[in-house]
Amino acid sequence: MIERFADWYTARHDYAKAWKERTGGKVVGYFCTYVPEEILIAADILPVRILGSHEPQSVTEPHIFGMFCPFCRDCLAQGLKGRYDYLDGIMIAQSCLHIRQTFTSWAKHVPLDWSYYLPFPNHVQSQAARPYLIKELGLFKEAVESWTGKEISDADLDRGIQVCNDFRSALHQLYEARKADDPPLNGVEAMYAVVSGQLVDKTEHAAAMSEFLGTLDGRERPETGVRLMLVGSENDDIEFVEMVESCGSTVVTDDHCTGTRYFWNNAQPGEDRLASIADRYLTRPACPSKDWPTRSRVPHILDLADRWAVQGAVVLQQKFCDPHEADTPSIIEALKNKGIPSLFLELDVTVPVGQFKTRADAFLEMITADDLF
Amino acid sequence: MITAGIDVGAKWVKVVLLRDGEIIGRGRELTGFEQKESASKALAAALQEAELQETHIDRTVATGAGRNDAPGNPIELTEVTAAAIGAVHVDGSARTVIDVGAEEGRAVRTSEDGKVVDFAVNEKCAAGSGAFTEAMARALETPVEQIGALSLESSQAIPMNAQCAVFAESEVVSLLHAKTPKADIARAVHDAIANRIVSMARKVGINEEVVVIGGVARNVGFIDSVERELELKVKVPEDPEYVSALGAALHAANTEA
Amino acid sequence: MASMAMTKYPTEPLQCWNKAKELRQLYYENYAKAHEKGGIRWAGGAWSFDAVPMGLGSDVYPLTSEPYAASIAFDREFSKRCLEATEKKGYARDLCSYMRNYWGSVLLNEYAFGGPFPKPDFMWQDHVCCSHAKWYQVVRELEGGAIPYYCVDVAIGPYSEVSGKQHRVQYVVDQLHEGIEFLESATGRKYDDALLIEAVKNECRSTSVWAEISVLNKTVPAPLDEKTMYSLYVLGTLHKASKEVADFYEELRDEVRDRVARGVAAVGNERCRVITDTQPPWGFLKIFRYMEKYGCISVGSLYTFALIGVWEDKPDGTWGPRTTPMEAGTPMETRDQALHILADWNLSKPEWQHFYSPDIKSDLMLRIAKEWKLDGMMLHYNRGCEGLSLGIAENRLALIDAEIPVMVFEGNMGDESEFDEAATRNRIDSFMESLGIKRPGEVLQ
Amino acid sequence: MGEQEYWRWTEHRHHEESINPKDGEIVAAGIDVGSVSSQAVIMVDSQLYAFSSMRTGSDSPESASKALAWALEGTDLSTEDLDCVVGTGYGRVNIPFADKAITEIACHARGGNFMYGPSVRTILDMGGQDCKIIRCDEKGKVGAFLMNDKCAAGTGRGMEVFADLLAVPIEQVGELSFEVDEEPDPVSSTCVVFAKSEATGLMRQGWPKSKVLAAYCSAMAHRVVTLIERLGIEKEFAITGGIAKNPGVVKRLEQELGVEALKPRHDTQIAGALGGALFATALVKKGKGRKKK
Repeated sequence: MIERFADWYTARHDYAKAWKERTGGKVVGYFCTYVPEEILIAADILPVRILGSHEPQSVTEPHIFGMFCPFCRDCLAQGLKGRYDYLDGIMIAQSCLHIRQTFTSWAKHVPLDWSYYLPFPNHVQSQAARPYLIKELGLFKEAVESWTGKEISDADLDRGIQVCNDFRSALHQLYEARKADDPPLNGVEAMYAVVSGQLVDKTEHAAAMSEFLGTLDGRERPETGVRLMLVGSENDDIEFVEMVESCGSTVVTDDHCTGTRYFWNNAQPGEDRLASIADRYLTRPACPSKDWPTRSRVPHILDLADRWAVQGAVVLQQKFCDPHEADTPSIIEALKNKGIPSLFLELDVTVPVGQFKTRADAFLEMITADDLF
Repeated sequence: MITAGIDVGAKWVKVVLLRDGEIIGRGRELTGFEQKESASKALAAALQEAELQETHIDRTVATGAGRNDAPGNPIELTEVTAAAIGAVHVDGSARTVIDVGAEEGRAVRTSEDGKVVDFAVNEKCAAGSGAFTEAMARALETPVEQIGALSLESSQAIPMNAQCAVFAESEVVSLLHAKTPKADIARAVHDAIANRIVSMARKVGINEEVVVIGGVARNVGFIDSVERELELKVKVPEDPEYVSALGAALHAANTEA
Repeated sequence: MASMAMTKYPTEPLQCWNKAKELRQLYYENYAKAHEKGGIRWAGGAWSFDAVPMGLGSDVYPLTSEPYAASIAFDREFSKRCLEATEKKGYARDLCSYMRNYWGSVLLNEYAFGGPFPKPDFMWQDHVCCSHAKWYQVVRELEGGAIPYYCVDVAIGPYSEVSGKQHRVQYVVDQLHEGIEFLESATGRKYDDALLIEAVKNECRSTSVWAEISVLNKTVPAPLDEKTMYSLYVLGTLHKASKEVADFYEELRDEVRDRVARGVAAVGNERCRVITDTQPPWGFLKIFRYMEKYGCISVGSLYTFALIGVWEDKPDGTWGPRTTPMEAGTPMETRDQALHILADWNLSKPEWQHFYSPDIKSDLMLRIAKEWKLDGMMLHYNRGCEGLSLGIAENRLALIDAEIPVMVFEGNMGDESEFDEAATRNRIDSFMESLGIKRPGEVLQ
Repeated sequence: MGEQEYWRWTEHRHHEESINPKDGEIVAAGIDVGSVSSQAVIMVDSQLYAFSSMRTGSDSPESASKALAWALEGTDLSTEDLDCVVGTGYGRVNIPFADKAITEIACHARGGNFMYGPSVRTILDMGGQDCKIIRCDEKGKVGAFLMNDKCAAGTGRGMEVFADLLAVPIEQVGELSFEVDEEPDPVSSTCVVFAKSEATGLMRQGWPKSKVLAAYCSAMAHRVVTLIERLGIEKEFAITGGIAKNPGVVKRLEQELGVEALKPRHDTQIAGALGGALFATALVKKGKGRKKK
């Protein structure tokens, strides 16, 4: 059952090509989860989030200065190596500078039919952001319409909103199940489930998910280790989670843009569809690059830790990720004050197992070793 | 006309003597702490081979990190230009020159007449230089001159980021403890440094032919990894460590005084 | 002797050099001593809309963070302590080095100009790069969480697309209105629109005159070298909306005009013109002197021209100072009018455009190469500044495609441990060799 | 690799004649297979009985058994007499005869606690390839820890590289670094490899070895202090691992911290193995040892 999500994760390109074959529709690769997928889906476009492949590579050095995060370089490498040759277009919603370069270099060096830069507001906490974003979503909708030559009706938007909401609600149920004392699935499986949702048709994913949820009770439960949460930047690194769980832990929840930040809240259907979508993205758990002047992430993270009864947090971020680097010390401090120990690690393209395993082992020993004293 | 090219590198001093463009003598000496002395010794060795006295030299050009310590108050030339002139001389088709020494790596794009069109130098990190393989060789307890051949016996690729040499070393140690075959680790090491070097080379652009010079070019494992990463064959001139000294000597012959 | 022999052009020191130094000194004093006179202190960025807080009264003094952090970087010993204080607090070593110097100064409670760090009464920032808004979010925490803070998001896409998309300007204007409400509640003062309008006019004046001064550097020989320009443009980064700075820039412009008229050069042996890119490694400005040995002068950079300068296309197709609303006769009687003009004016700032695409910056650089008659460019891959290093690798490729010789050197504007002086000199040597310029020692022959 | 390797610590072993292991209830061993050296410690009823310290080969199981065999050498004990064996260090995952693997962080904390007494709260262990700052309680249980980031500046390896470069036995590096009239500026490069080329440059300028070592020791001490202060130092402070034997770093470090490190009662290099042996003893008490198997 879970295999389907794992297959989607590993064979993401085959899936997208097959989808295109099957539906004759357009596929748009996107950067950053502030992209309003509702509108793309309303236009019968398959949005796929562009992620890296976790292999060392030598093709991006001429395009992106080495002080920018490994993730943005890994993503660009996929484009330069032609791994996404089936894309009809790419787009980005404005957030951090790092991934923005992946978009601009990709648009410049990988020939494509269509590309779109959505200047998403950063000051999401300001009253001014809403009217601005609604207008931008309107412009974006028009751009999609003129590209596809097909008008996007209110009914289409309602469908887009509905598809995304159902998809997210299903993931919420999955995370609910992870609250159990002995979660029916581990962090690796959960990562497959959530990340694949950013790669495939959401209706299909929601269906597969509800089917999977149905099998959870009867499922043989993996051994439960120390309950951990993962906090930080983009993280789709299966090898990393496998390493952490192999040391005797179970990841039960996360605050990643590849995880909960991506699917946390739904759009509230209303007369003004674009307003509903705008509100959804303005009020979602924020990326640190938009989480100011108030740092709303901290209470949210503490709430997750509390509701999922975590014993420790692994705070990780892409190396050089400035927005996260500006949040990390405050988050670690806040967790500490709640009595939750944390382990900080920097993500690179590959996981230096030797060094990280020792840290992870020691961290878990720290939490559990009491019986030997 | 007799000219001398002296390349005072981080590890070795290399000297080439030319008579009207023909090599008539070469000398090599470990740089050590006494740079001046070593440079003079290397020059003496070259003079001996050419059966000449220092006074016979019409002009000397020095290059390399320690060029200001070269004897005979020479004209100074940077490693970048020396590498370009030398490489294009030994191989007229050279357009991208990769020079990897003990502590520095550089890539140069050249014009057909050996002029520098563009260049990139490995920034403050050992992961892109010979020092990296040396450190790894020690971790592998394999003599550095054997590590190249060893990696050719590898049967699988292990992705490893060339970051801090010491940090990478601990990866090597972990791999050893995990019973990974030494050959595979050796290849991982060469892939890592090749990745670094090729990234730098791509900056200046890969225009065939690609010629690799400098002491590390003798490392067959490194060359193998570079070719795999570049997806094309590269050329390694014989005695690659002398190419920059040769470039300096040629420059001496060509600069109008 | 060599340089004597090469000298072709007359040189002389700048008359208003000392005045620039005084203005800068006074600025940092005024901020520190503001409370003594019952005045107000605020901190923000060099790009902040500094005209807006001026509506709170004539006794409101700013401290802009980037130039302040750069002054810290000049003092290597102090900078080292600042950077370490920040690292010890748990902040990453690869964060913006201005930010790390500034945070360190707060953490150590030491002001670069003597005494304890003068806490601001409120913070007024703007946001276009990832670090801007986070900068003061952290400062507020380091200072105990009580300092009122407002930040204006200006990341609305390239100015070229603004026409027909007025809601993008409106977004900024709406925030500025929101910001004025914030300022009133933060200070308990009544806001004075007349002072705002005055300030906006001064800002338009100073920033357009700075562009005019930069234009004068198209002349061969260049009347100013970039090293000198740093000490002059900085006033704009301190307080572009102040009358003092606007007046000073007009005085400076007149002097530079006179230098041009009399053929006075910044570098007597000028024979190779380049520009740099991004902030320099402040602790190592002597590399510019090293270049001069080759007769190589940096006549500026997009950074020095356009961080403060506001530009436009001129009818003759050249790049020049943007026509001010006063010159254009644009009405500016109400708060809303003033804020619209202020927003639109700032959004046209060239140094903000590359945040959306490296192509925009590449085009500007190529334009500068042509109009400023350059022989090459030196790009500082600046580990200390994500914002200005954004897209720099693509800029490099574009310049090479246009067959402009480019030299790259890696460093950090505010963290000397990431700059290698010897290696950089060596690069300059290689670059000069590739341009066919002989080393100083050989010049006599 | 015929020429002398100055960077290696000399190998040695010792056992306590006064103790008769046969009278002991619990005989437990800890084996620390590090990247450079391996140590084995035998404890009898939580008393240090025997230990060995030797270089690590590229085969960790072999290094582990060698170290253990050497520790047992000349005692009436054989591996069969061990009630429990705990492995630690880089090679911990690969010690076939170990009953449990525990990280060097936990082991150094516990070993440090045994070595320096219950008052120890902050422990610095500078291993070959990483640098750990450990906060522990009066029982030697880890409360928090911090390790160097991907830049290995200020790890033990740096010192070894210097010993080799300057042909000074690692044991003498520290003392030699004090034979200077005045303290030179620290080497500026934080990168181990570039510090090496920087040092070469200084030697070429005619600096004496002692001055170069002084410059490097203080650079290293400074780097470590920054790391320590990130975690925050709580007294008492102690240093384990090879670096503790290098006064060149330790004295400068104490000076900059303004805190004196406790003086060790044992060879600080065995702290990890010692902690392992203590864990092994605890395991036996918990009924997890071999006898109960």
